[in-house]
Amino acid sequence: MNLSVNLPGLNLKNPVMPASGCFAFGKEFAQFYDLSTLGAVIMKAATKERRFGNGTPRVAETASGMLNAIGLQNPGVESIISDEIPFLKNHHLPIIANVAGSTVEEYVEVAEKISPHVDAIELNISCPNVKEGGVQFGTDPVLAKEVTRHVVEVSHVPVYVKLSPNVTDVVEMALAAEDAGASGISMINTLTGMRIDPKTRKPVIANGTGGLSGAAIKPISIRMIHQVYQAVSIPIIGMGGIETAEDVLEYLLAGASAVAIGSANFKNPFICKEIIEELPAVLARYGFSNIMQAIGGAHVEKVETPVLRS
Amino acid sequence: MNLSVNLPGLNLKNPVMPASGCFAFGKEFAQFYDLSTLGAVIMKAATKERRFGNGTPRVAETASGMLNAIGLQNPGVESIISDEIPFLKNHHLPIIANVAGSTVEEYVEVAEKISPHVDAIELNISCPNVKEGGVQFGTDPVLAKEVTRHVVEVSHVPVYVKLSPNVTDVVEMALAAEDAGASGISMINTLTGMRIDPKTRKPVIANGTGGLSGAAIKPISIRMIHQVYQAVSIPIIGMGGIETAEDVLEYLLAGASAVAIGSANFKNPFICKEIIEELPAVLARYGFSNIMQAIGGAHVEKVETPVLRS
Amino acid sequence: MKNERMIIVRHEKLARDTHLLMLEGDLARDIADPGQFVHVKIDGFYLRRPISIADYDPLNDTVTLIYKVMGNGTKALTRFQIGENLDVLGPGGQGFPTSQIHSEHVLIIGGGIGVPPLYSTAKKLKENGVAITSILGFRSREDAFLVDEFRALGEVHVTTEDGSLGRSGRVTDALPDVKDNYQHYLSCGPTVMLKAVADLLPDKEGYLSMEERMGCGIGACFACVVESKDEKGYKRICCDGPVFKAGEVVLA
Amino acid sequence: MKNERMIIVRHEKLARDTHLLMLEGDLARDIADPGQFVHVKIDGFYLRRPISIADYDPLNDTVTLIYKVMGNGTKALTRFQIGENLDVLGPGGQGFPTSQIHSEHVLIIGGGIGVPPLYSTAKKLKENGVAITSILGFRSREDAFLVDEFRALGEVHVTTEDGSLGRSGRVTDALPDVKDNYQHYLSCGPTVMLKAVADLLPDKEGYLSMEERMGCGIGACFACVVESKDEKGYKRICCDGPVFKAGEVVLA
Ligand SMILES: Cc1cc2nc3c(=O)[nH]c(=O)nc-3n(C[C@H](O)[C@H](O)[C@H](O)COP(=O)(O)OP(=O)(O)OC[C@H]3O[C@@H](n4cnc5c(N)ncnc54)[C@H](O)[C@@H]3O)c2cc1C
Ligand SMILES: Cc1cc2nc3c(=O)[nH]c(=O)nc-3n(C[C@H](O)[C@H](O)[C@H](O)COP(=O)(O)OP(=O)(O)OC[C@H]3O[C@@H](n4cnc5c(N)ncnc54)[C@H](O)[C@@H]3O)c2cc1C
Ligand SMILES: Cc1cc2nc3c(=O)[nH]c(=O)nc-3n(C[C@H](O)[C@H](O)[C@H](O)COP(=O)(O)O)c2cc1C
Ligand SMILES: Cc1cc2nc3c(=O)[nH]c(=O)nc-3n(C[C@H](O)[C@H](O)[C@H](O)COP(=O)(O)O)c2cc1C
Ligand code: FES
Ligand code: FES
Repeated sequence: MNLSVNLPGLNLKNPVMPASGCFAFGKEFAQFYDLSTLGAVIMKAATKERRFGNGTPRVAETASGMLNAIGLQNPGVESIISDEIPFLKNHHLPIIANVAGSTVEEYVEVAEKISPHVDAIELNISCPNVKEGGVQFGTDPVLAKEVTRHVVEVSHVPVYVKLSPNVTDVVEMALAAEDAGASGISMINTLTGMRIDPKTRKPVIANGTGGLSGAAIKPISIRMIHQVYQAVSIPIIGMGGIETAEDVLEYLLAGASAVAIGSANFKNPFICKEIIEELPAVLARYGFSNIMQAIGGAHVEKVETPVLRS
Repeated sequence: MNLSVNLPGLNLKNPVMPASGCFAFGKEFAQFYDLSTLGAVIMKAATKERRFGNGTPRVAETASGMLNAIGLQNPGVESIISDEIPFLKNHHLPIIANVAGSTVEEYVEVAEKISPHVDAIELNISCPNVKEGGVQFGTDPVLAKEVTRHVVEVSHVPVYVKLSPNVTDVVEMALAAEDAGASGISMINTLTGMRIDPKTRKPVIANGTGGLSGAAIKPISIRMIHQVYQAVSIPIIGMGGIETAEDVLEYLLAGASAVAIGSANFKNPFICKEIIEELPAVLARYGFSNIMQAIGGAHVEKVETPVLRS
Repeated sequence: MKNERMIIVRHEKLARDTHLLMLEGDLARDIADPGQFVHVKIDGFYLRRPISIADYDPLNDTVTLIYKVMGNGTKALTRFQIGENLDVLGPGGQGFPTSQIHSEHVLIIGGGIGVPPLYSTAKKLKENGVAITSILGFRSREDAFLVDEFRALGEVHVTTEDGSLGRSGRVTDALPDVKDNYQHYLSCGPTVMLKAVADLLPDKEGYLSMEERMGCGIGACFACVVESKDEKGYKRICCDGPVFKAGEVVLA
Repeated sequence: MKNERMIIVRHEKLARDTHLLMLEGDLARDIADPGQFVHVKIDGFYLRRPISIADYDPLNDTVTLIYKVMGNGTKALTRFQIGENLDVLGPGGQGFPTSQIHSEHVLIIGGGIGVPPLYSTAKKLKENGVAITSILGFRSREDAFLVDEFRALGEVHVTTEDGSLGRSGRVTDALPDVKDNYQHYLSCGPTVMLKAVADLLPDKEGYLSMEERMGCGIGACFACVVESKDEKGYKRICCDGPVFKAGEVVLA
C-alpha cells in the first residue's frame, strides 16, 4: 500500500515520524534501525544559545504516561546546524527543526538560521517547562499570531505551529496560527502536570511541574485534532500517546495528515519502524485502500452497516 | 488516628467521599458496605427538570481512564429531594448536592430548592457533556463569578464551586469563585476527550466527545490543586484518578482538605471504604501523626534528610 | 452481588475466537436466574467486561462463561490459565424469569455470542417441562458452538450468513421454518437482530436480552440506559435488564 | 545494544527486600564492562527500570541482576517466575573500565543496592591480578548481601547504620580502618555517599557509578544529565555513564 503523504515542504513516504525531544538528533536510534525508514524526523528543540535545562529529576512516571521537564536542553542552533544536521542528511529523509525561544527575536533568529538546512520548521510555542517565555506564546492567540507571522516571514521553509493543549480554546490558537501564515499545525505538546512524592513531600520533578505525555493524553489530543480539523484548512501533524498502528489510524480519522511518536520510543526503541511496517495491514483491515481515504475519515458521514455480532 | 476534617458546612469524620455522578444517590453501593463509613457523599447532578441525557454509548475505555458523556441524566431536583435524599439521610453522613443547569436562573432555582435538604452544594459549572450551557460558566471567569454569586445568595448551605480543567488558567477561575463568595473549591471535573473507533470511523461515544477521568488525569489535577492552593484561602476538595490511600495523601500534600473518588468505584465497588481503612496506616508510614499535617504539605519547605539508600 | 476472586477451573476454545471459561466461587450460589451476567476485571484494562452467565452449578460453585474475542480485553482474557483467578463482580442484573414463564413451548432465538445466556435458560425451562425450539445464528460454520447442546434440548434451526452451516441467512430467515406452536420467545443478540425479531413476532410474548457499554455494571453511573415506555422513561441494562419484556424498551 | 526477551533462569531472595534475578539471552555477549546496566520493562509500568549488571557469563549467556524493592515497579518484578521472560534493553552505558585500571590494589566502596555492580567489577579485577579490599555499607544486618562473595575476593569491611553487622555507621566511617595501600577506588551508592567518599579521597583516582531517573536509557531524552566540568557542561548518566571518573561530574 502506498503510504505517502505530501505536505507543505514535506514529501513523506509514510506519515510516521519521531516527535521532538524524544529522538534527540537521531544518532542513538540509528543503532537500532535505518533512519531512512522514517517518514521524517523532528529534531529536539533548538534555541539561540546552548541551554543546560532544568535540574534533575527531570522525568516521573504516571499512569499510562510520564511527566518530563527537560527544559529545552540543547547545544544551541549553531551547533545543531554544524554537528547534528549533517548526520541526519546522510539518511535522506525530510528533516523538521523544532524552534523554541523566549522572545519573538529569539524565535526569529533561530528560525532564520536553521531554516536553510531543513525541510520544515515546527514552531514550538508550547513548551510548558521553561520559565522565561515560551508558554505565553502558546496560550495567547495574539502573541501566537505575532510570533508565527515573524517566523513565517524569515523562514526559508514551511512553518508548522506546535500547539499547547493547556488552553481553553485550541481552535482559536489554531486559527491564529493559520491566519499568521502557518503552513500546518502540529499538535499536541504536553499537558502540564505534577506528581508529589509522599516520602519527600515535594514534587517528584525538580522543576515542580512537568509535561504529561503518553497514552494517557491520547483522548485529549484526538478531541483537539477533531476540533481543529473542522476549523482550519492547513494540514495537521498529530501526536500524543501513539503506541500502535491502530492509534495512527485513529489520528488520521480524527484529521491528522501525519503523526509523530514521542514517549513510546522510550518503551520500545523500534516503535516507529514497527508501526510503519504494520500500518499497511491495519489500513487494509479497516477497509482502506490508501492512506488519503483515512485522513479526516471521522468527519465524513458514512452509512452504517450494522452486522450480526457473531 | 483521627481522620476528621472540618470544612464549611461539612464535619467530615474522614476526608473521603464518592465523587458526583459515580455513586448515583448511594443505593447501589449500600449493598456493598455501610454508607456511614464515608466522610460524606456527593450526589449525582441535579437539574431543574428531569433529564434523559445523551445517546448511547455513553462510556469508552482509555489508557488508565475512561470517557463518559452521560449528559446529566437525573430525575430532576424535586424527585431527588423527595425520593433520594431521605435514603441518604438514614445513613447520618453529610450530603453534598451537585447542582447543574444551563442558565443562571436554573442554577439558582435548583440551589434554592435543594439547599435546605443538604449540608453543602457543589456547584457544577464544569460538565463538558451537555450542549446547552454549563460549560461556558466553567471556562469564563466573569460568568463563573456571576453564577456563583447568585447561587451563594440563595443557598442555605456553603457552596463549593466545581472547576473545569479545560481552561488556560485555573487559578483565575478559582479566584472568581472565591471572590463571588464560594466557601470552597472542588476540582477537577473531567477533561474533554474523544476516541474514534476504526471499525465505524466514528467517535465511540454517541455524543462525540466525553469527559476523561481516572488515573490518567491525576497529574493534571495535582498540578492544578497545587496552583490553586497557593492562590485562594478557601478549602479544596480534590479529585481525579484516586485509586489508593497514597493517592489521597498526594492530594492532601498538594493542598486538598478532602478528596472525592469517582471512576475507581466502577473498578472496585469497595474502593472508598478500603481507602478510608488504609489511610491511617499510610499517613503513619510517611510520618504524619494527624491528617491536618498533610494538607498542603508540599508547600512547606522542609529540611531534606538524605538517607543512605540501602 | 459479590466481588470475588474466582478460580479458573476450565478454559478452552469452542469455536473460532470463542472460548469457554468455567470459574469456581461462592458467587455461583447467588445466581437467581439464567441470563444474569458477571462483570470481569482484566489486568491492565480500566473498565470491567460484562459477560453473560452461560451456565451455572450452585452445588459445585461453578459459573460458566462463553466469550468471543472482540478486542484487546477479551484477547487478554484468553491468556489466563487454569488455576489462576479473576476478579469478578456479580451476579448482575435481571435474567430470564424462567419460573414465571408458564409456557408449553418456547422459541429460543440466539445470534452469535448472544447464544450463551440462552443455554442455561433453555435447560432450566426444559427442566420445568417446557418444550424448546431454537434458532441459532452464526456468521459461519467455524463460529458455531453449543449447537449439539441445544439439540439435546429440542429442535434446532441453524443459520449462517455464508450458508456454510444450516440455512443461509439470518435468524429471522429461519422463522418461517418454525412451527407456530410456541407461546413465548426468548432472544439475545445484537440490537438490530432483537428489533427484527420483535417486529416479526408482535403477537407473542417475548423476552429480549440487551447489550450496552457499561461503566459500573451496578446501576450507579447511567452509562447503560435504554429508553423505556414507562413513566420513568429509561431502564438501566445492567440492573433493570439485561433481560426485558419485548415492548418494555425502545429498540432503536 | 539489544532489545531482547530474556528468560528468567533464577529468581531468589538474598536479603530483606533484595532479590537476585538471573536472565538468559544473547544480550549477555554484548556486555563490554561490569557496571553497565540493563533497562527492564515491567508490564503495567510506563517507564523502564534501570538495573545494574551484578554479574554476567557470556559463555552461558546469563546476566545476573540484584534488585531491591523500592516501589511498585520492583515489587511487581518479584512476582515474575522462572521460565517467564522479561523485555530487556541493554547493555547500556559505560561500566568500570577494568582493563584500564592498572592498579595493584583497588578499594571497593558500595552502599546498599550500590553493591551489585561492584561485584562483577571486583571479580574481573581480581582475575587481572588486582588485590581487592571492600567496604560494604547496609542499613542493617537483614539488608546485607554478597558479603561472603566479596570475602572470597579479599578483605571486607562491613558497616551498618544500626550496628547490627560490622561497624556501626556509614561506609565513610570505615575508611580509617583500611590500609592506605590502594591506588584506585571504585564506588557505587547514593549520590550523597559518592560525594562524601570523593571528598575524603581527593588524592586517589576514583570511579563513581551514579544514578538518576531515566526516560529513554539510551541517550536521547536528556532526562538523566549531570553537570560536568568539561566544555560541553553535562554528561548523560545512561550513556556517558553511569560510571564516571571522580571529578569528571559535579556531585550536587
Ligand atoms: C449484559 C452483557 C452480556 C454480555 N455477554 C457476553 C457473552 O456472554 N459473551 C461475549 O463474548 N460477550 C458478551 N458481551 C459483550 C462483551 O461485553 C464485549 O464483547 C466485551 O466487553 C468486549 O471487550 P474487548 O475488550 O474485547 O473489546 P473492546 O472493543 O476493546 O472493548 C472496549 C470497551 O468497550 C466495551 N464493549 C465493547 N463491545 C461491547 C459490547 N458488545 N457490549 C458491552 N460492552 C462492550 C468493553 O467492555 C470495553 O469497555 C456482553 C455484553 C453485555 C452488556
Ligand atoms: C544506572 C542505574 C543502575 C541501577 N542499578 C540498580 C541495581 O542494581 N539494583 C537496584 O535495586 N536498583 C538499581 N537502580 C535503582 C532502580 O532503578 C530503582 O530502584 C527502581 O527504578 C525503582 O523502581 P520502582 O518502580 O520500584 O520505584 P518507584 O519509586 O515506584 O519508581 C518510580 C519511577 O522512578 C524511577 N526511580 C525510582 N528510584 C530510582 C533510582 N534510584 N534511580 C533511578 N530511577 C529511579 C523508576 O525507575 C520509575 O521510573 C539503578 C538505577 C540506575 C539509574
Ligand atoms: C522527554 C520529552 C522531551 C520533549 N521535548 C520536546 C521539545 O523539545 N520540543 C517539543 O516541541 N516537544 C517536546 N516534547 C513533546 C513531544 O514532542 C510530544 O508533543 C508529546 O510528548 C506528546 O507525544 P507522546 O505522547 O507520543 O510523547 C517532549 C516530550 C518528552 C516526553
Ligand atoms: C460516569 C461519570 C459521571 C459523572 N457525573 C458527574 C456529575 O453529574 N457532576 C459532576 O460534577 N461531575 C461528574 N463526574 C465527574 C466526577 O465527579 C469527577 O470529577 C471526575 O470523574 C474525576 O474523578 P475520577 O478520576 O476519580 O473519576 C462524572 C464522572 C463520571 C466518570
Ligand atoms: S453500567 Fe452503570 S448504570 Fe449500568
Ligand atoms: S535517560 Fe534519556 S538521555 Fe539518559
